Amino acid sequence: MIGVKRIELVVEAIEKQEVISRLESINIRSFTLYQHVGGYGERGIPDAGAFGEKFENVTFVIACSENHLQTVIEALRPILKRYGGMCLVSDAKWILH
Amino acid sequence: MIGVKRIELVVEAIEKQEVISRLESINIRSFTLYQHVGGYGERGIPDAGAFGEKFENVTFVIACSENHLQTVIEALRPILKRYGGMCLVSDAKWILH
Amino acid sequence: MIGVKRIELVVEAIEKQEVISRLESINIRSFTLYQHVGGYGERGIPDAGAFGEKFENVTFVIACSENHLQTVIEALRPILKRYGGMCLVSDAKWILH
Amino acid sequence: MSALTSLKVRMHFESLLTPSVLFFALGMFAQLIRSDLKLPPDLIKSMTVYLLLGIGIHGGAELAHASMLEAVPALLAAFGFGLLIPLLAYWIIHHLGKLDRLNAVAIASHYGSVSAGTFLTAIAFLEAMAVPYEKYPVVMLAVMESPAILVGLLLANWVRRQDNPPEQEANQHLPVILKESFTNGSIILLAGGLLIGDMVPDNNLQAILPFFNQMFMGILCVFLLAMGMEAGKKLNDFKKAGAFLVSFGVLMPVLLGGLGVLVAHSLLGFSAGGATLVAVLVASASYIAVPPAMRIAIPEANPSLYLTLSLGVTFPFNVLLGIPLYYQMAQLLTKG
Amino acid sequence: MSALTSLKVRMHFESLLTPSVLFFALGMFAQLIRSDLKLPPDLIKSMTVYLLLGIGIHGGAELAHASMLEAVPALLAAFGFGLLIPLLAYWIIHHLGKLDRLNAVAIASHYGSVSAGTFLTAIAFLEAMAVPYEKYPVVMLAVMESPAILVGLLLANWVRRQDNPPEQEANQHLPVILKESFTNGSIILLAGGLLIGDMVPDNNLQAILPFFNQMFMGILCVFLLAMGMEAGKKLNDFKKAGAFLVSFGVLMPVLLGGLGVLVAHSLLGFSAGGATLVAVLVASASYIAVPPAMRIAIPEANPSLYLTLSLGVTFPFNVLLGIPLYYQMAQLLTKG
Amino acid sequence: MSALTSLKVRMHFESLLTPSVLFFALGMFAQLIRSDLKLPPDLIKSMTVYLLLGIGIHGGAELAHASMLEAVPALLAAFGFGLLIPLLAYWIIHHLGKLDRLNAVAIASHYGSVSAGTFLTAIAFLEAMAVPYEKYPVVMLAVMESPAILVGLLLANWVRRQDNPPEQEANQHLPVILKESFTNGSIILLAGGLLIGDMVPDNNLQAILPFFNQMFMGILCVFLLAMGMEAGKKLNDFKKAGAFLVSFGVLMPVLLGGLGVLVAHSLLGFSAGGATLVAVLVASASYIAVPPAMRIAIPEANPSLYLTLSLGVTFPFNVLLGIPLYYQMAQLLTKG
Ligand SMILES: Nc1ncnc2c1ncn2[C@@H]1O[C@H](COP(=O)(O)O)[C@@H](O)[C@H]1O
Ligand SMILES: Nc1ncnc2c1ncn2[C@@H]1O[C@H](COP(=O)(O)O)[C@@H](O)[C@H]1O
Ligand SMILES: Nc1ncnc2c1ncn2[C@@H]1O[C@H](COP(=O)(O)O)[C@@H](O)[C@H]1O
Ligand code: NA
Ligand code: NA
Ligand code: NA
Repeated sequence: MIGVKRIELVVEAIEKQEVISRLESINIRSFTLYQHVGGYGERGIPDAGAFGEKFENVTFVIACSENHLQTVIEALRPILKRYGGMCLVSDAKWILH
Repeated sequence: MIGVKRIELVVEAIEKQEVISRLESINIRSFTLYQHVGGYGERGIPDAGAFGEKFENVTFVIACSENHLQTVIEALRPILKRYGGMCLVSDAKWILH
Repeated sequence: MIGVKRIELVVEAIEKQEVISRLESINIRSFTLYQHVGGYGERGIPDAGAFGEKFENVTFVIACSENHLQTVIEALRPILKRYGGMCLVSDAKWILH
Repeated sequence: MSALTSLKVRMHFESLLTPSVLFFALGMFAQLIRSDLKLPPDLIKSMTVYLLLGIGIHGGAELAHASMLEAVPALLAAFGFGLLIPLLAYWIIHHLGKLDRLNAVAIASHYGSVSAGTFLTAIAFLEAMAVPYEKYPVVMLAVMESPAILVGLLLANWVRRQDNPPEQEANQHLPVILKESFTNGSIILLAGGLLIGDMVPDNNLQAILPFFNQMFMGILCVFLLAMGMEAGKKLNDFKKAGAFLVSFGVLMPVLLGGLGVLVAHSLLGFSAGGATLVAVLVASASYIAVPPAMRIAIPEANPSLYLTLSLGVTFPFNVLLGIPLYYQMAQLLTKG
Repeated sequence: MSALTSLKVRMHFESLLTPSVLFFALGMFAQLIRSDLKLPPDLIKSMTVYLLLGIGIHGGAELAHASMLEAVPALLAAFGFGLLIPLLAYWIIHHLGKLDRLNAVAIASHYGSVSAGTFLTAIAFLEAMAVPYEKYPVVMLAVMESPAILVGLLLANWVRRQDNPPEQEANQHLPVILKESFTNGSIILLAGGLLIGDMVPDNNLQAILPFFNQMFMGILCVFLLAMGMEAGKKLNDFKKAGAFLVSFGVLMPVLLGGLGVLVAHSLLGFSAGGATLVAVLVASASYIAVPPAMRIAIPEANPSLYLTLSLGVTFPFNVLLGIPLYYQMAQLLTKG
Repeated sequence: MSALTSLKVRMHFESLLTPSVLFFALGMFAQLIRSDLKLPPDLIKSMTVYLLLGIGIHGGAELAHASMLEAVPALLAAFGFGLLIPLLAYWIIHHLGKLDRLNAVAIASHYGSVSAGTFLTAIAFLEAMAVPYEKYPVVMLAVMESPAILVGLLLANWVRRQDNPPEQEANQHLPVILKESFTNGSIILLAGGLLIGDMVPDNNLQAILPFFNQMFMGILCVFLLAMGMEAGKKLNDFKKAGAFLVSFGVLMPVLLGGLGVLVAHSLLGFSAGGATLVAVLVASASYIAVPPAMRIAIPEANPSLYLTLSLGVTFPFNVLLGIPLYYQMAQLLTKG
């Protein structure tokens, strides 16, 4: 068990690729991805209907070491700035295999 | 980064609307919603089959300030009482845009 | 509100049944399950395509008491060893009904 | 064995060889051997939409040539069944079966409503044997979805009021559930189909018939494959339900089917085909509309009881044995 | 009332009784009474795939017998509409309606593009009344998806540059969105269908026609049921849009429809049927391809404005009233 | 160029113009230009269900008129192929290609099993050219799904036992996977369809044929559009697979196809059409049933290798070039 930071990022689905690219650019290649996530926020759209797939949210969960946290946050902040979204960080223990 | 409370509420899908109304009634309009969530608990139904959509769970994730926490919990407790479910609260940091 | 441990286990979908059996074998019958979870890790497959349902991930969230934590982890570790995956543990408060 | 009897036996056997019944059996079989076969949930829901619209349009187009007044007795019968069956079922389950009251109410409510899947299988059965049938049972199908939910709600409130003084928020959900029971998806599709089939001039209808008529039996087969799998899944839960409830799930439809045939023949004057359909309406138990309504209305009741009974016992019984049985009854009565 | 007028009135009324329009109305109705009816999202997307392929193959097979040169004027008209309508719409919304510039651009872009659902409803309308129509509008449908997105992007950049010096990363996304607007799914399906219908020898095509032709109208009906529900959902958002925008959503299509009929008749020499289809292309607003493109390109704009207008106002207006109106206009002009 | 050769060339070209092949190519194209086109996953799974049932029912109905005994040689051949091909493929990949043993076993297992999608494309090819074919290959398709998985499991255990003493929990999963390989969804659908088609009297079958027969080719086209996209996605992974494996994915089917034609012609006495189908069974690699089985059985192997090879290399090769090639071979042999 080692201490890690658990980052939970909720953004609109259209930004999925950009998040992945930005993570790759700082060499983060491991993440867990939830698609078809609903939500409502300041600018959120409650239900964009049958064709609204691209208006849904996606959630990325990224576990990273404490040292990396700032790098990851700086990589993601421009997306949050432009399109909104939510990013929560909490402490967790990673169970070693 | 400011400290917030992360509320994770798992309830049956049929209560989705009631949760949203109760949150609105205390002026909480931001949340993230996961649908088609499975689960098993004290009263849970493991697999309600093809027509069991309404027997599935949904998960609400709500980030709120420490001061609001009690209000939110009191708003949600009647639902947990009547139909069961799970509600976890943990500490997190909210990344400011 | 009582303190619990929140276990978040991400494994490939083909291991779903084994996780459930192993949990049952240590008398854990309550969990929340997210299906169709994407992700990328050391051995992960980014997109297994139309027939790749069995290559997707599933996420189990299990809330258990501090005393049970070690038992649960030991029950799950063989799966993590053989097929990889992620298991995070964090602290949370359980809202009593 | 007389030639007639042998003919009847052969007919029975052939009737079990309709594709629809075989697909249902295939689905149960796949589930019993625990195959990993899975039909996509959205496919199952799509087929439900299609079949309800299709049966509605077909029925509506036939009703277009009839007077509305003629449908009144059938409609009254449908309402009557919907109101009385839950009471009867409640009495049997609670007083004979000694099941607690709220679980009894929840189960009873399912038997008062109908299963469109069973009804469609009966249509396929009659078509395969080229037996003609009246057009009104489709309208009864639409009407019988809701009243039993209403009765279930009232019964549950009555039970609760007997148990403890009426200070509680007991019927807080009543208006919501009632509204939902009358505007639920299957009713919209069925009634909408009926109306459209009835209103649209024949020549305008032609363009959509290849889709709604010619595909009907094929899609019904795939639907029944899925339903066989759903029923198969529930078979494992038999033990939880207990011997009394499982027998109830088999004997109650026989009793109700007989009642249905009787009423259809003597009060409505239906032919053997139409009486079979009425029997199926009466004898079948809902597994789509009623379960979620009961889950909200009676959270104290155990969903696996009512789901196992309606989907795991009564539904397969009706598809595999009930339908030919009701048809036999209907023939005896109409010929006798 | 002269016999002719009464005939026209009857025709109008009968035309409202096509199954497609009734299914659309049923969907809106279900939403208005807040029924729990839900069509599976994957079904809706599947029907879209089917309908785009089907209309493409059908059009392609007909074009196979025509010379490509003949299509050129129609194609030029399509491009012209796609480039000019957004400018016109922008001017009206911003200058007459006083809406802020970026929201005005986002909305305008939707009106320059097209709605395949409206186009298909118009085809069903013409078929139900046995009105012949030219084959080129299908090609125009494919062509008109994208140019308006391009114009929207350029307009947005121009607005941004006026507001603040061009140091920003304003058009960083431009190439991506442009590429996407020309390779988006509907274009692939429509153009792919056209090509396949055009290339495949007639006898090879026979095997797939029962699926792509005979089922077409039936599946279109289920699709319109779904679209009626989508439109119904947006009706609640009317208030947010405000009186000016709602009127815009009704009057703009009438204006554009008239323009379309005029161009189709005088410049392209189309019959009443073909002119109706052109009018529908011009008068309809995109609700599939353009919204996500605008969401990326103009994150400052409010999506519920453009979604409400295109899907909640203009789409149902066109389906229920616009199409017969444009057909009337076309008849007046072609007969006059 | 003789008239005959020119005829052959033309035939080849026309054969590439069947809708099914063009839809496959459209799917690959959409993926290559990175269009955002996406077919709903549930639609793809639904089409798979439909096609397997359809081909089963069709085959079953034809077998109903034949004696079961006649099928025995074909069945034996199918088993033989399923057992021997994995061994041959393993030897080539490990000994010639120098790939590590467990990856070699996992890949080899895929080639011993079959691809129903390829088989269906071959049927469409023969139908488009009006070439008759035997009815037994459909049964071989059902039989050939599983044996190769069995061989893969045994091979993997043998490899593991050679590498380290047998104290490990190596074959803990063996019974589970074996059971799954024989009860997997495609087999249930295919064998179930065959049985139903065989058992149901012809006149009872009529009602479901419009759905299962007339729609078949159209739905196959949409399925192949989806499969083209899936194959296109895998093209990017070519580099990871390396030159040897990519050549293996092209040359192995040619070798196996030749073998298939030979056996079908000389041992089974099939016509050119039937021999083509056998060649396709032998030459195609599974991408539905075998991948998850190998993922559980051999977690050490790299899934992107076997998925890329079976879905990204061998499948498109067979659809675009292999099928006409095997047909040429079959013609040479049967005519020669
Ligand atoms: N306080 C919150 N709690 C939970 N989720 C939130 C919260 N605020 C925003 N979100 C999520 O972030 C998405 C975008 O938020 P916004 O940028 O505020 O529109 C929403 O759709 C929600 O899913
Ligand atoms: N200890 C737990 N850990 C994780 N999820 C739980 C737990 N207990 C209950 N749940 C979730 O809450 C739902 C309802 O629980 P219950 O009211 O106990 O039936 C279940 O279906 C689970 O999804
Ligand atoms: N650092 C991480 N952060 C978030 N999710 C992870 C991480 N590492 C692995 N995962 C998840 O665990 C799955 C299996 O990981 P692996 O065994 O490393 O291939 C991945 O598909 C991810 O969903
Ligand atoms: Na009933
Ligand atoms: Na337009
Ligand atoms: Na093979």
